[in-house]
Amino acid sequence: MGIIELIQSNLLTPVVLFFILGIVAARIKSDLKIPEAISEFLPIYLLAAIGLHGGMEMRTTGFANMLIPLLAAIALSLLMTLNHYQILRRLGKFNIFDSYALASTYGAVGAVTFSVGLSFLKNQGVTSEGFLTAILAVLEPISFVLAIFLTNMAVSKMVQKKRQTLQKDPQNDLSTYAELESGTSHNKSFYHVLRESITGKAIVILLGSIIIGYLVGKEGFLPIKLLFEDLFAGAIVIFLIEMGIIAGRRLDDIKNVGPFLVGFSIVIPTVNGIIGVAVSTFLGLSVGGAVMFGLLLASASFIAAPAVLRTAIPQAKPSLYITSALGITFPYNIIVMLPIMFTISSYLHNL
Amino acid sequence: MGIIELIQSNLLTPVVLFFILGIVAARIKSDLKIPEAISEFLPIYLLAAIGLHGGMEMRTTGFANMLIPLLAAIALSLLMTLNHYQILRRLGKFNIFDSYALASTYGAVGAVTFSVGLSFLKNQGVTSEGFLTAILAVLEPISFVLAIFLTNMAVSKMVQKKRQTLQKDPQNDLSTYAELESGTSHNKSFYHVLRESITGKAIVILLGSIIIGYLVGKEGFLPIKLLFEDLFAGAIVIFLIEMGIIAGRRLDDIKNVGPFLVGFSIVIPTVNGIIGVAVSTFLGLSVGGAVMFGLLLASASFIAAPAVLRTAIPQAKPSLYITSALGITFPYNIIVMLPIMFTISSYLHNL
Amino acid sequence: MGIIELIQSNLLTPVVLFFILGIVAARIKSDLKIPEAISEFLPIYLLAAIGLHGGMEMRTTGFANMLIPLLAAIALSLLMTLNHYQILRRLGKFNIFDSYALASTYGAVGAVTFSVGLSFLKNQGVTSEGFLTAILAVLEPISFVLAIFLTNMAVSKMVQKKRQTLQKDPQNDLSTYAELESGTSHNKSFYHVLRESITGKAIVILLGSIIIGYLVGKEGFLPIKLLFEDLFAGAIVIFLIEMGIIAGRRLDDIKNVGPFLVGFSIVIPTVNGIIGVAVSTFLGLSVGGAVMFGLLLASASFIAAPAVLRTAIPQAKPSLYITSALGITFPYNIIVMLPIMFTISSYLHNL
Amino acid sequence: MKFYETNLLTITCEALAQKTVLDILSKHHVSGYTFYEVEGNGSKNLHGKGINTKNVKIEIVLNRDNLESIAEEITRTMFSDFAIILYVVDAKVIRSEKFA
Amino acid sequence: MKFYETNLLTITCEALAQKTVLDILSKHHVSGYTFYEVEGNGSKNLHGKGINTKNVKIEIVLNRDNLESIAEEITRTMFSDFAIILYVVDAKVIRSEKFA
Amino acid sequence: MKFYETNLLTITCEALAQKTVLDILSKHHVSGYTFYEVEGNGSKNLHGKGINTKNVKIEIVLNRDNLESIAEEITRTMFSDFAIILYVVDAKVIRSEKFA
Ligand SMILES: Nc1ncnc2c1ncn2[C@@H]1O[C@H](COP(=O)(O)O)[C@@H](O)[C@H]1O
Ligand SMILES: Nc1ncnc2c1ncn2[C@@H]1O[C@H](COP(=O)(O)O)[C@@H](O)[C@H]1O
Ligand SMILES: Nc1ncnc2c1ncn2[C@@H]1O[C@H](COP(=O)(O)O)[C@@H](O)[C@H]1O
Ligand code: NA
Ligand code: NA
Ligand code: NA
Repeated sequence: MGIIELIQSNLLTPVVLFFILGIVAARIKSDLKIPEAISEFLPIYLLAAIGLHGGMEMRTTGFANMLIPLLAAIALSLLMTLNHYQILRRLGKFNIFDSYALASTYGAVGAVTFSVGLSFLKNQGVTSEGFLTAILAVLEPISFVLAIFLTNMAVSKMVQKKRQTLQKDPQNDLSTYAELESGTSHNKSFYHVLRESITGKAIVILLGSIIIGYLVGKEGFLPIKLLFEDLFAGAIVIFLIEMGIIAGRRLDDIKNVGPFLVGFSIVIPTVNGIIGVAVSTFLGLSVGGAVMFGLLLASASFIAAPAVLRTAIPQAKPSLYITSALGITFPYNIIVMLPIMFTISSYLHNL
Repeated sequence: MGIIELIQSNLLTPVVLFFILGIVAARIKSDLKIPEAISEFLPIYLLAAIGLHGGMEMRTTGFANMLIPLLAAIALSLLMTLNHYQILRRLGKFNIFDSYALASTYGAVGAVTFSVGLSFLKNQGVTSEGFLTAILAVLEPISFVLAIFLTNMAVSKMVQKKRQTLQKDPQNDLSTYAELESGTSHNKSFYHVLRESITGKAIVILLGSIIIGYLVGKEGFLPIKLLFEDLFAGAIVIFLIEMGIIAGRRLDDIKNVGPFLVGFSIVIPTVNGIIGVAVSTFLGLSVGGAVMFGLLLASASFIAAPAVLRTAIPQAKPSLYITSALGITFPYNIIVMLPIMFTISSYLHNL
Repeated sequence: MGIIELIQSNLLTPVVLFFILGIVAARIKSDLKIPEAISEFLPIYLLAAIGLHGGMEMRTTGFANMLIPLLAAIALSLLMTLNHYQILRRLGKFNIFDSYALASTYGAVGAVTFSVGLSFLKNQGVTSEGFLTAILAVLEPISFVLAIFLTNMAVSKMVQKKRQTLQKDPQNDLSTYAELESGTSHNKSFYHVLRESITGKAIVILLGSIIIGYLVGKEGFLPIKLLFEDLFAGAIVIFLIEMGIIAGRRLDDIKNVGPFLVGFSIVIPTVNGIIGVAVSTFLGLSVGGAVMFGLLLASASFIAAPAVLRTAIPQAKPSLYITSALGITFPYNIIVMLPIMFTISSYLHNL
Repeated sequence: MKFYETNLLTITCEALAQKTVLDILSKHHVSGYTFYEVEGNGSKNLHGKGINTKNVKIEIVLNRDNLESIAEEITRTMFSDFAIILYVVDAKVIRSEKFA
Repeated sequence: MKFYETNLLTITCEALAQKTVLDILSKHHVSGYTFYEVEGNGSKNLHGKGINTKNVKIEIVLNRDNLESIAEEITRTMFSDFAIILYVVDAKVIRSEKFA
Repeated sequence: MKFYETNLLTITCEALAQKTVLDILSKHHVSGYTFYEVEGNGSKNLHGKGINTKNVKIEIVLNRDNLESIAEEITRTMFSDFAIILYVVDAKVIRSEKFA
């Protein structure tokens, strides 16, 4: 199957079609919505299912071959976050806050995207390494913590500079001074953000489920397999209706984010994703594993990111990072990038 | 099996028994209730399941034999709405607003009733034509739009008449005049109601799922079959507990709606349902298809109707149309009419 | 398998591990939580599933052999409630209100514990008598009603005594008098509590489902088996995450309840449970049935109890009875007591 | 801290009337409001959560002129047909320009 | 637009105390009220959503006499046993006859 | 029944700002508050329920001093970055000692 046919056939899966239905519903201003309790529960369920599955796989395959891919993923994620920042700040002329917020949104990973990726692979009849779930869990907080650390450093520097200017200035305005101080105090400490990220519900349920999956093994999993494995595809469909609705509401904002960010939201996942597929193929991951590794790097975070960034870098505009991650990159990843990465991965593995 | 045995055996299905349990819980003032998020989600789920199923069926059977039944259903629904109005206004002495509201409640269709019908047929080991789901979707807004159009016309006429009287009257009371104007302005325009009806969540999810079912086909449906087909019967049971509770709370209101409306709520579905079975049998539908066609006409809308009518005809008393549709007609349809129509349909198909 | 191995293997089941994950999440102050609508729905679902199952079983086995165990359970439950009271009041030095509230919390039964017990037996490949579900339903309100009846009597006596003292006293303080009156009026009447207990959602759905299960039988159950039987184990897992979170939040309170109550919360279920296993084995119940019978007596109520006791004995401190029942006894029962009772029951049945 | 006097209008009504209220607000160019689902009891008995029986509470911080005209229109056009109550409380705000 | 002066009584308490509050209201023949679930923090720490730990907020528009007697009864019979607070705000309504 | 005069501060803001508000409260040693999710519309358009777009309403009964300093800090540090409004209403309570 060529890329085009693969995209077409991926387009005609319930997951993608219900996502599009959600978008359409939002565009025609329908009152269709998934009740909040359900759409808050589904990510917990999806992460538990992913985690259990990953943990069980790791019980059979062990941790041995996990270390190198994990380190590679961390290194790539950090490099990419720094790279995003340079692009956004230099070329995109975004301010420091927006640049760091966007950089880490795209450096981070998306658990929903990951779920869709797993269901895509299942449709293709391909499996992936279980330890990728563990990499997902480790990668989640990494680029946030980096971005917030750098933002705080940058703000401190800014404050120091202005303070020097103010001191030289005879009209030394005390209120401006106080404002600057409060500006910094606002930005949460490195440690604080790290703590909040790893006690965040996504990490807790994901890591917890990995460990539980590892402990109970395939046999212990059997009684709950129906809920946590067989219903997975259906649950994603329900969740994607809601994601589609939220994305659809964001579409109006796309014209406000500007053409630079629209381009960024498509080029960056493409480049990062392809790098991910190539590197992981080189590291010996399977066809499906390389796709998931690529997807980790291609994906942007749109559920965890806003929750973390809104308190950590409140000066950054959420309309920028939510709209681009959820309104552009997410659909692009699940509709276009998955087939592209699958084709590339298959090609590389056949060399 | 005779009608009586069929009614008895239908009575002893989980769907009907849990509905009755809900009624009992409400009558003994138990605090049993299905959390709102669940009871808001279930209709969406049921409609998605119905739609997917219908769409897949239509992929195999095509649209060809759908046109005539669809037109027949539309014509019958419109005629019946007008007929209900005459009966309610002339014989029942209801005011214009209540008459139109009730007329369209019974001219419209009930998606929940439809779901129960499908599960009834499954218990009887009988299938129905997939395109009936599409008819359900088309029929939903039709009689609302008609009723609201006619109500607006009627109100305009009323206003005009009163205005003439007021102008002749020397004591020309300006405030009365203003009130009349506001009375009309209240009643939403034909176009407005049409727009709201077809962007309403029921239609969007139903039509969307029909299209998705059509596009993905039986094979694409496979990964989500567990959720959207196998769990259907269980989900209806949960939903009917809540419907029972709501219906049970309404039972007190039955004495307020008056004996005329109680009679109406039983006679009309009986007559409409039998007409539906007969016409559709004549048009060549299968045994099960004729039952579902009859059920479309026999059913009254109690979820969509109030939402539409409360804004469109605010002068109509919701206690009338909700109580009769949910408290009388719905139980009557699922307990008594389904077996009756099934018996008639079987009989007609054996002639 | 020895007791230790059984406890170990029970510890490594998803049910127990997800409960522990919930506790951990609460301890590290994670924001992980199951949305309220879900955690309110799950007990209803679990009770419906238990009830349907019990009802179907009773259809095959009949009521005949149920009477003696039922009467034994009632007698034991009442005796134990009175015994708890004496221990708490005499040895524990708790006030009347706290003593009665705690006594009935431990005299009552826990439906969630019962569900976990069923899933434990399933893992051991053992069944239990269907009528135990009916005993669960009957036992639920019994010790509440007893405790509240006795509390009201005790308060009346107290009021009478003080009134006599006040009348003798020349400085007859009217306001104290009024307060005493209001104190009693507060405590709901015997009848009132009985009424509220048996119209409570737990009893209604449980008894209702038993009857429905009995009426529809195994064949009528088939269409909803997937939801109400196959998904049972998965649903418990989800619910236990939430129970773990709530229990985890309560752990801080353990130091406040004092060492006496901590001891009580472990010794009482141990003793009651073993008595239950022994008595029911003697009465001829199966290995699994004796475990469930023991579990009924060992378990404390932490969902229904607070709702009943908070209105019926408002003077009692909920932090005492919720913390001990949910924070200590529940984990102890599902982790330690189930294996212990299973070993004892197996041993007794092999004598 | 300087506070400016303004008004807090609260409307509690059956949820199916929410749209009509919001339409009236927007007709009077009032675009700031807050709302949430509530349960309640009143003369019309249309209380409680659940499909088609919910109540909603709508709160609007607004100036005296808008208050008068909106309260007037709601009273005139909605009081007879819907389960609805309305009350006003004096409130103080910091950024008076935010509230039309 | 003529507004009539009245009172808005707000009670925030643990959800398990709601029934007791509503019983007191009905004892004083007050049948109009609005309530909704909330979370909160206070001296009794019984905050948060979730089974048996919810809070509820009850709001009643009522006249001075009922306000006095209801506030008095709640203070006397409930303050010591329950997590509960109570406050009153002056309010204005249009149909004073609606509010007992 | 003796009522004491106090203040009811209401803050309505995007849910992601809730933590920041509660941090400010605790910095000022105010530990009593009530909050609940709401939907709303305002200049920042960040309305509605759903992941990351919810609003929350926080209500605090507190004395004049705390009111001033908390309102001041919120205005200074939060108004520019968040979708947020704040208003104050006069309230009366029975146990004034409960409200810092
Ligand atoms: N006195 C009152 N105090 C507070 N809320 C009220 C009062 N009366 C009515 N309500 C609310 O307003 C809604 C509609 O009232 P009604 O039109 O009287 O049925 C009720 O369901 C309550 O939520
Ligand atoms: N100062 C306050 N302002 C607003 N709400 C409060 C305040 N104090 C207590 N509450 C609410 O009242 C409930 C019971 O308070 P308490 O009895 O102090 O635990 C709390 O859970 C809060 O929801
Ligand atoms: N005039 C108003 N009256 C009541 N609530 C408002 C008003 N303006 C804004 N809000 C609420 O405050 C939130 C934030 O407002 P804003 O910062 O203007 O977007 C909105 O989403 C509403 O919930
Ligand atoms: Na990424
Ligand atoms: Na009809
Ligand atoms: Na017990």
